[in-house]
Amino acid sequence: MARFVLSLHCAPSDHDTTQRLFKFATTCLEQGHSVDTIFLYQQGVYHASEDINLATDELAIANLWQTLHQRGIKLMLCITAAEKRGLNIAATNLFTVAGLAEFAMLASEADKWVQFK
Amino acid sequence: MARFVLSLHCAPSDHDTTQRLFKFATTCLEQGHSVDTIFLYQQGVYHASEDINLATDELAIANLWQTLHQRGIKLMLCITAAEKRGLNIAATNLFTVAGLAEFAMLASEADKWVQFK
Amino acid sequence: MINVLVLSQHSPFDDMHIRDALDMTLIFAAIEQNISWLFTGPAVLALKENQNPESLGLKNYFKSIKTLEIYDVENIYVCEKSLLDYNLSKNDLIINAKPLNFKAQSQLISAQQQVVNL
Amino acid sequence: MINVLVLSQHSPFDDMHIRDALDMTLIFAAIEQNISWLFTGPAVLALKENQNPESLGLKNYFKSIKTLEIYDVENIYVCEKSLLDYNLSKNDLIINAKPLNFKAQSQLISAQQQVVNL
Amino acid sequence: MSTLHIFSKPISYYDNERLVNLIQQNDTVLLVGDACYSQKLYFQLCDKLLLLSDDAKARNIEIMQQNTAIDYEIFVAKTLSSSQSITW
Amino acid sequence: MSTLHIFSKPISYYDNERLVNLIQQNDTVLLVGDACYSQKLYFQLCDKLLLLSDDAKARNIEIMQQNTAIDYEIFVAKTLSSSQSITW
Repeated sequence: MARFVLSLHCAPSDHDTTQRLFKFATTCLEQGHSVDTIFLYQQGVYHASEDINLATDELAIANLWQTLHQRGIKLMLCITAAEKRGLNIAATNLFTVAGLAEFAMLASEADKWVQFK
Repeated sequence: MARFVLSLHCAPSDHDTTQRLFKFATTCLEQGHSVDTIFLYQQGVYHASEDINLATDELAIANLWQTLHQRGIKLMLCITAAEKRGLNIAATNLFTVAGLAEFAMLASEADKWVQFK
Repeated sequence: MINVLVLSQHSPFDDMHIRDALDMTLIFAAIEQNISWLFTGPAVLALKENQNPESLGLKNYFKSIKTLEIYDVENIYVCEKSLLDYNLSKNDLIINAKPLNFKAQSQLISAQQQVVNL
Repeated sequence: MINVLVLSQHSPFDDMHIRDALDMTLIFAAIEQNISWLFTGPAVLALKENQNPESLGLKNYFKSIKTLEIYDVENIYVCEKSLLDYNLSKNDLIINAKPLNFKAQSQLISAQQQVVNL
Repeated sequence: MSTLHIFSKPISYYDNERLVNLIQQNDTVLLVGDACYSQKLYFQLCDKLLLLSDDAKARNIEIMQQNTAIDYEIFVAKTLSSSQSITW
Repeated sequence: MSTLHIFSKPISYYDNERLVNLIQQNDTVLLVGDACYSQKLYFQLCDKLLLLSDDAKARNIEIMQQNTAIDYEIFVAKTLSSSQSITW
C-alpha cells in the first residue's frame, strides 16, 4: 500500500478542482493507501478561511474538508504563503499552520505527490 | 476633466499589478481627473484582508491603500465575490462592502473604466 | 444609457470567471444600460447544451444563463471561429446567441463605451 | 534521498509563482534531498541580469536566486529554446544555469521521483 | 516506466510547442476537468488519451473511440504505475 | 477613434490567433508589466507598440527603435483619447 501527499494550489472559488481533490483523496483511502497530508500552497491557502459563505446549491466545500479530516487526513497550510496573502492564521478551521519544511519532509517520504490546480 | 473608475481583479500576491494600479490612480488625480472608485472584484477582494503580513523589503501595500484613501478615493469591494472567497466582510480595512449594482452605477456614469489584472 | 460589453474567454469551470461575467451582465441589465456579452475561445463552451455540473456537486449556473432573455439581455454573441474550434453549431447552444466573425467582433467592440474582460 | 524537480513556467512578476518555486527549491535543499529547478517558457526571464524591481517598490528576489549556489543548489536548468525565444544567452543569466534541449529535459523529468509545477 | 501528464484546462491554456516536445512516446496523458472539452486537440500531444469519466460526463462529452474513460480507482492506480506525475 | 489594448503578460499567455484578428490597424497596443519582455513578439499584433517606461526599466528592457516608451501621464491620456480600453 502506498503513501500519498496531495497539494492544492488554487483558491476556493475553483470548485471543480476542489471536488476532484476530494474524490481522489477518498479513493486513495478506499483503495487502502494512506494520504499523509493535504497541503494548501499558493492561492490554495484561502481554503482555510472560516468566512467562506456559499449558497446551498453550491459545492459543499466545508463538508468535504470535514469528511477528509474525519477520515484522519492531516490538513496543513503553508504559513509563509498564508501571511503574504492575508489569511488569518489564527483561525484556520481544520487546517494546521505549518512551515514548508514540514510538508517537504512528508513529500520526501511519500511514494507519490500529486498536485491539484 | 474626466471621471474614472478602476477595478482590481488579482490577489494581493500580485505586487506588480498593485503598484501599477496605485501609480495610475495617483496620476489621474495629479492630472486633475477624478477617480470615483477603486473596486475589488474576483480574486481582488483579498486586498481588503486585515491579515496581510509582509516583510519590510516587500511592496508596502497597506501604505498604498492608505494613501489612495487619504486622497479621497472611495475603496469598495464586491460582497458576493468576497463571501464566496472567504474574505471576512466584517473586517475589511479601508474598503467599503458594496453590491455589484453600486459599482455598476458608478461605472455607467464614469468616462472611463480601466481594469487592472 | 451607455454601451457596455462583457468579454468572456475562460473555460466554463475555470475558477468563477463565467459566473462573475454572468453577474456583471445581469447587473448592467438591471440598471438599464445597453449590455452585451461576447463569448470567445473556450468560453463558448459555457453555452453548450445538456451539461450537468450537479453530478459533480457543482452549481448549475447554465440554468441562469438560460434565463438571460427574461431579464431582457438580448445581445449575446459568440465567436464563430471558437464554435468551429470546439465543434459546436448555433443549434447546440442553450440560448439564442449570435455568431460573429472577427470583423463583426471588432465592430461590436468599437461601439462600446466600456469593455470589461472577466 | 529522492530526486525532486521544481518546474517554473510563469513570467517573473506573475503573482508569486517564481518566488514560491524558489522557496520550495530552498526547502528541499535544506532537508537534503536532491533538488533540481528547471526554468522554461517565460520563467527563464527570472534569470535575466540587471533587473531592478526595487524601482517599482517590489522585492528583489533575484538576489536570493543568486545565492542558490551557497545553499548547494547546483542543478539549475533552463530550456534552451526558451532562451532563444527571449533573446538570452547563457552569459546574460545571473546564475550558472545549464541550458537543456527538449530531449535532455525529458530525461531530467524521467529521473525524478517527484515533479512539482509551481 | 513513464510519466503521467495531467491537464485540467483546454489546450489553448498551455504552450503546445513546448509540451509536444516534452511528452514522450510511452507517456500517459490524462485529461480532467475542462481539459476534457478539447480531447480532439490534445491528439497533437499524444495519440491515446485518458479522460476522467465523471468530469467528461458532467460536461456532456462523448469519449472518442480511440480514447479511454477512467474512474478514480484507475486515476489513483495510474499515478502509482507511473514513475512521476506532472500537473500542468 | 480607436481601442486601447493593454497587455501585462508575455504574449505566450494569450491566444494570438484571436487577438491578431481582433486588433485593428488604427488601434493602440500598450505593454505593461511582464508583457514588456516580449516586445518583439507583440509585433504580430501591431507594428507600433507603446511600453510603460517604469515597468520596462525595472526589467532591464531596452525599448526598440520603432516602439515608444510612455509614462503614466501618457498612459492616462491614452485611455482618454481612445474610445474604449481592454485589459487582456
